[in-house]
Amino acid sequence: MNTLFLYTMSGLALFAIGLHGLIRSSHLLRKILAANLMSSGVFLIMIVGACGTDQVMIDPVPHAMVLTGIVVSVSTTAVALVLVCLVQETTNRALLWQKRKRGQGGRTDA
Amino acid sequence: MNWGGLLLVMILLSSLVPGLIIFALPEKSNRPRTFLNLGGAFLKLLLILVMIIGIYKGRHFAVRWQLLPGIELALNSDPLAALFSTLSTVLWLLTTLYAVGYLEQSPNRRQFFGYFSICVTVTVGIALAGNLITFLLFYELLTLTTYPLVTHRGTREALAAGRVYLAYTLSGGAVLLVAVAWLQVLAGPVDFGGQPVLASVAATHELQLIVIFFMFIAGLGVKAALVPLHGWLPRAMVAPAPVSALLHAVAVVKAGVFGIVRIVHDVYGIGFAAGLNLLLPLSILASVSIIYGSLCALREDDLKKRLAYSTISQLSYIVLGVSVAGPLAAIGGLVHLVHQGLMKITLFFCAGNLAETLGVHRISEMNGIARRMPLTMAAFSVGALGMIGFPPMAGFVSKWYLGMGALATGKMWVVAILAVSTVLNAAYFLPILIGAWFKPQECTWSEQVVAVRLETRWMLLVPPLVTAFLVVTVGLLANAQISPLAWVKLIVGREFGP
Amino acid sequence: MPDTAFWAVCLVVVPLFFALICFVRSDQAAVLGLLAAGLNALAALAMTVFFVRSGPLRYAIGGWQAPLGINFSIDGLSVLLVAMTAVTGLSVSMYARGYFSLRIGSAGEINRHGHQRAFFWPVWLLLWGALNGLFLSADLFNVYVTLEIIGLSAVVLTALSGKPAARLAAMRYLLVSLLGSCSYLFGVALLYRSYGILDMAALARLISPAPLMWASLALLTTGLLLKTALFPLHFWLPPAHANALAPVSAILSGLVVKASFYLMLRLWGDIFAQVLPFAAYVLLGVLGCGAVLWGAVQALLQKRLKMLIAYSTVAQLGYLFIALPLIRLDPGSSAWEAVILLIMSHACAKSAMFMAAGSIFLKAGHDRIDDLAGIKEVLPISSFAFVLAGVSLMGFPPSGGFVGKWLLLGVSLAGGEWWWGVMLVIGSLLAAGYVYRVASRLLVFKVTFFSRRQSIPPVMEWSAVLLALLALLLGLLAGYPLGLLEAGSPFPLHACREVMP
Amino acid sequence: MTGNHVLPELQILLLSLGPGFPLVIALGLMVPSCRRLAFLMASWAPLPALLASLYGPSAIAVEVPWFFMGSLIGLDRTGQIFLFFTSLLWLVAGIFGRDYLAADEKKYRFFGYFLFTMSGNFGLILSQGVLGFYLFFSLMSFAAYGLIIHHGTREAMRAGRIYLVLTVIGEVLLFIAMLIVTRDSGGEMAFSAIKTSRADTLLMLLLFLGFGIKAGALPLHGWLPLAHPVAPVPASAVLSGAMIKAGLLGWLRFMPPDQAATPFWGVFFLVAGFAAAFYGVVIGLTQVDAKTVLAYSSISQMGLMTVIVGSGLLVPEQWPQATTAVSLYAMHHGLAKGSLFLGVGVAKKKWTGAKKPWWLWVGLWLPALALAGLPLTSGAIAKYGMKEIIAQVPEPWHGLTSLLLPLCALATMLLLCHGISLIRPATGRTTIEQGQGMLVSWAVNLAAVAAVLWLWSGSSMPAGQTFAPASLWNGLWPAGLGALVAIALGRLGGRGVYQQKALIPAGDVMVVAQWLGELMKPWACFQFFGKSGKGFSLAAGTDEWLRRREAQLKKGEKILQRWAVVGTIFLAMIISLVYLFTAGNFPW
Repeated sequence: MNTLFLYTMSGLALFAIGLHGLIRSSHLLRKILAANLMSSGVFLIMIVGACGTDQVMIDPVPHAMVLTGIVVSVSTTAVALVLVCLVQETTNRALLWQKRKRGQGGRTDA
Repeated sequence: MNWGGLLLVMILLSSLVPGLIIFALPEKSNRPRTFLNLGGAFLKLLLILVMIIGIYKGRHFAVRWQLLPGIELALNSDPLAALFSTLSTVLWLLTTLYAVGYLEQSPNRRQFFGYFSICVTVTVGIALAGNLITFLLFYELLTLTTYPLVTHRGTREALAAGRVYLAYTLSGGAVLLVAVAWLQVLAGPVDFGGQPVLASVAATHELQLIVIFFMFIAGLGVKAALVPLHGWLPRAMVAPAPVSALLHAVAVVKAGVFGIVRIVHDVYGIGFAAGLNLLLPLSILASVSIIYGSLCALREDDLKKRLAYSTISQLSYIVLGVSVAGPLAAIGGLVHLVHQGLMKITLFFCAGNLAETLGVHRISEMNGIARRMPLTMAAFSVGALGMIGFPPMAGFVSKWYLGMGALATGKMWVVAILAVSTVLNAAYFLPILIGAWFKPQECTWSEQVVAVRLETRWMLLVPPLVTAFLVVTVGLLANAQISPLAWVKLIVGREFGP
Repeated sequence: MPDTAFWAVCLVVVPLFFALICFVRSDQAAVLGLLAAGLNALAALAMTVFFVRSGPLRYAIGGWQAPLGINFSIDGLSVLLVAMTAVTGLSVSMYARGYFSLRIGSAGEINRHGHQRAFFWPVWLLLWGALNGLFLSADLFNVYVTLEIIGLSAVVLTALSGKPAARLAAMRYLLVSLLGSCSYLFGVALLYRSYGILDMAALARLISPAPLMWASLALLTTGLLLKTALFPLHFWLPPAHANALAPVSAILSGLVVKASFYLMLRLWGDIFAQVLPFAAYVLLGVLGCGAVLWGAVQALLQKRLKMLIAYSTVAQLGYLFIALPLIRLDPGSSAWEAVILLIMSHACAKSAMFMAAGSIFLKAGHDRIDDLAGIKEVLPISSFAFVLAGVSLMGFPPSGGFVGKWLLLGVSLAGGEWWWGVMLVIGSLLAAGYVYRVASRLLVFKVTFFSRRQSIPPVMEWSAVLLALLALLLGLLAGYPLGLLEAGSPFPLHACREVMP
Repeated sequence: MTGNHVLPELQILLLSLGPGFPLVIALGLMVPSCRRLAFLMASWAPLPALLASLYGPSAIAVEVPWFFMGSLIGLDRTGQIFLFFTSLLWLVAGIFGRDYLAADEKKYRFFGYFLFTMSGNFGLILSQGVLGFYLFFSLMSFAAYGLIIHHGTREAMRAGRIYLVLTVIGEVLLFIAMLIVTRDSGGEMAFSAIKTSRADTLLMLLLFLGFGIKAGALPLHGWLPLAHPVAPVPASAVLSGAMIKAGLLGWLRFMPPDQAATPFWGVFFLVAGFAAAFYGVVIGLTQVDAKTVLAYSSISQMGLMTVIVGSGLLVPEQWPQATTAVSLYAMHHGLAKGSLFLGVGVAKKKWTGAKKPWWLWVGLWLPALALAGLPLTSGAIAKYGMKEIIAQVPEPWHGLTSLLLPLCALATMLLLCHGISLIRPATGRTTIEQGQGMLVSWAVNLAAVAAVLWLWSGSSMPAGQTFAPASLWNGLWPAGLGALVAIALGRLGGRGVYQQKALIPAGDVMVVAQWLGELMKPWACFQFFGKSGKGFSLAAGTDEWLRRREAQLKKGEKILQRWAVVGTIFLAMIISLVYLFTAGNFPW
């Protein structure tokens, strides 16, 4: 029981770290990495949920869901990276919120 | 959809369809547009005549269309509806003729006439509304369709006036919406015509019904230009003359007053409303509006603004008539609905004539104008004397019945209000007449219309003369079978029982 | 053979199939796109007809049963929303066709706009297919997948316009939707751990208050709130919707936002309705009021037309969230009908407004509201469409908005909680405020109005007008669509009819 | 002359033609094309009314249901007397006016209003219903405005304005009075059926004031002395001769015989009557213009008639006799005052020179002496009738009235001498103009003054009585004494007294009213309304608020866009939801 509990806790931790990373970091790449971290945390919790308490039969459904989840997060990351390149191309800073030198003050986006 | 229902829908369509077609027609096609308008007006008049004959023979036309289980759109032809719709249609016919003459070269007539006919459809819709929700639906649509007419000129102050107009009417509409919804929750869908429905509900929700009543009055008061909510009417005078003639003298403001009449007579019922002693505050409010309107009219030098303030005070006569709980006062109030419409539209037509032909807008410029435009000023004098309540005119008839009604219920102060208001009316109308007829011309006017035979275009001259003639005949033949007074007696007869 | 289930599957397959073809044959993308839109509309119509005849239906795709298989649950609500998507999508597609042909034809920059057109159609059809899938799907994980597709294609469409502001907005939109999806998935995971099944109907029966369930619902809800841009979390919506291309912003504001709200409606109005305490609804209602006020105030401050319309979306969404506590409050079904009517009329009106704004933008070259005076002379039909759409946003009779507002007002007054109703009325007054701001500019007569020489193809203007008219007349015809609702009340607690292919 | 053998149809035709014919001609005057023809017929307009009055009272009252809420037209005893002298006076004034204004370029307008007023006057005499009476009364009052301001001078405009203000107030008071009367008599409109309860003080006050304004009762007589001098002569003749009698007729019509004797109102009318009589004379003496003096003499004469009405009220059973006496007195005064005014007009218009032919003086002195009640004149008969009524008045008042009457006669004689003397010193060269019409009409009027009252069968004074020494002496001494005092005053004052401006400006009470008006101006009641319609408008309010808050709102939006804030809101949302779900009782 405690191993399952351990895995769930680590899944939660991953989710928390990912969330913190997504919120706090300002660089876009960091944000995307954080997002991936979050989804992997959720996948871990799903898998833990799969093996029921009676240890007899592993429930296949969460595995299917996790597979789909992984496919989705891969495609999302691909799109995100393309977008980062586009943003980089136009604003030559991979930052959502441009932090220029103090003088000019933050260029407000959009 | 029985035959009667079809008739009612046809009445509405007879001005909606021309309106929509006019929108489709290109701007230059004047002749078909005028033909469509006048044709629609005549058709509607004919249909309403059929309806009146039907009502006279005791038949009842009604059509219901269920939107949702809770919401039903209903039109029905009770005498009160026939009264208001006849008034609107007759005056629409005349105003269309007048508008064609008035907007001879001005741009954007397609939009004007389109919205104008839709506006009349909505007004007749208000008249024929069978239940509260239909009334609310048409009432809010009226705001929508009249806004482009108020801001027709597109100038800066037209837009400012439009903005004020919207602010007032939208908030009024919102308050009315809440009131109607609340009443629907308490008493279920409320139908007009039948026995006032609220008596049964009264026991439990006494306080709520009182609050709802005053929300109704506030909501409708905006359009009925009761004093605290009248700010928009004088400013809306920036609209072209046909608009202020039909809408701000007859259609829009009457819709508000008509609503109040419906609420007091059909929704609450006179006895019930009196029971909750709602009528006294209403009559006080009406009296305040009468006096305040006249006082403000005294100070206005702009002719149309003075007429607007006089409309404010005259409208409250109707509200006063309704709020004095008695058959005679109700007759006086309702018949004033028609008479005031006729008289006021005459005055606005003449004001429009003066503005269009000589560019005269201020009363101070009007000295000796009767020499230049005798017929217009004759019509104006008939209207003005009618307003004062000079005997043979229509105004006197309604004041007479209002007075009788007030005395019958022992309300001397109402008679005093009538007297003071008559003096005030004289105070702000007679100087105009004296100036026009007896004083020599002081300032030069810009001749804007070259009229060979008549003093101005015939289309501008005929409507005021016709309505002036109506004012006199309605007053003189008040006791005849077909006069509005007889019809109102029929209404009140049914309303108050034998 | 063809019955409701067949058409339901078609609704998902046809857009996806045509998306692929458009991607491959990008030069005929426009024609193919329109064809797909037409077919989709046909399928939606057929499904509705069959639905009316045979009533609600559950269909397991490919015969795979519940835990693993993907089930479609077709009931009144989903049929209505699919029909709404079909209609709005059709008119947006017609508008888009005119829009891109105009942009390419005039500017001659075949590469940039050609590129935009080439990518617009496949992604838009993908989005459309996902939308249909979402409305029809019966279990929460399938919903997650469709939600993710919608999110991604919406982001791509937003970034399509290529302006720096649009790209930044798209990036922010992507991150937000990522965060939302993760929390949603987390909620689904917890839900699965506690109940073992994800099918909505089954869940509705099994639900019993447990701490794990509460946590999962909280995560689900917050994820969806983020995606629906409710008041405090609405920051990503205005830049995204305002900077996107005109047809794209019409799609985003009209349809995409509705998808996540549909899920909220399912969760709060249907599945968890019995167990949720009323206080939770009040929180959502209060946030809804906040959204109405904040959205309206911001809209009044905006200088640009599309930003104003975007903030008006935030405000109108506040309307929908105010309806949630009323659904809980209302014993009968009038609150349900009101919400759906509001959703449908807002979808049509908002898309029509964005389309009209798009034409105005193309004609005027800018969309600064104060300099739009007198455009009525140049673009009479589009300005009329804008005003008409504004009227139904304001909730004027006979628009669907009015009937919805009227019903909600009735429910709130009957339930004794009159403040929700009053908030609705204040909201519609504020809506009148910002619509008037624009309308007064449009209606003023200023003869000299500098406008680009290119003339707007009529298809663009007329599609906007027709949609706006539909929104306006929705009130009058409310009886028919909402009748469908009665036929298949969402997730009737008695078992649905099982159908094997 | 009571010939009711006349066919009813003819009578109905004549009765409706009375007010109708002048109206038709007036409308004819308005239409430019047939203006000339209408003008020719204008002065003969009163003929049908005159013929109708000659045919005597009609038994039937003609019911005209459709006309203006049902109205009755008929001719009863008093109506006949009033109609006779009114139509005669209008006829004479019409003929006189045609020549008097021959040169005036606005004569069509004058005759338009002239005819409207005439129709109003005839209509109110003929109508037997409350509403019909009010209708024609208002028509007459408002149309008379056109006569008063005919010359368009500044004084004319001022007099017109004052006249109009008082008329409007009178109309309103009458409107209320009629409402009360109709309510009291249960919706009945016919004069025969209405009951005016004497006890209702408000009603009686309204009636007194309403008709008092027209009849020149004291507080409200201001317009009379202002209107007469400015109005053209035919107009002022008719104004003074026929129109102010309408007020009197109003009292008679609206106060039908009532059993309960109400001493208060009887005394009230008596006092008001005598006050008016003496006040008119006192102020009249200080005036310098002949027509103003005549106006004041009208006020005093109307005062006398009010006295008769008062005595009628005091002794209810005497009411019919009182009505006849008042009607006769009104006829006498109407004709005499009319001819005086016409005489003044002839004197001024035709012989502006110092030398006046002798017959002109006779023409002037005859009506003056009649007014003073000299025996053998119509005045004597009228006064005799009055004395008969006064005789029945209960004791305390009887003594007083019999004392005051001769004094009144004396005062009237004094005033008239003063008035006629004012005509003599008219300056300017002698211009003989044509206008025989004026002379002829004046002569006809004088003949009427002299003869008519004798022929009037109704007069109860037996022939013998006229020559009885007592009545002769009663008639003579006041007139003689009055003449002596006038001569003395004339010598004593010399030229000085008469030449300079009137001691008290004409329309005395109006000056006070004007001064009060000026006083009110600064804080006129609607001053504090300020600019109307400014009121708080919703739209402006929100605009203001937005502009002030714009910066903060924009900043608020910026804050919401920061990721840190988003994160916190995200977590806060989850926690608050869970909290709400579990309603506070955390399971673990």
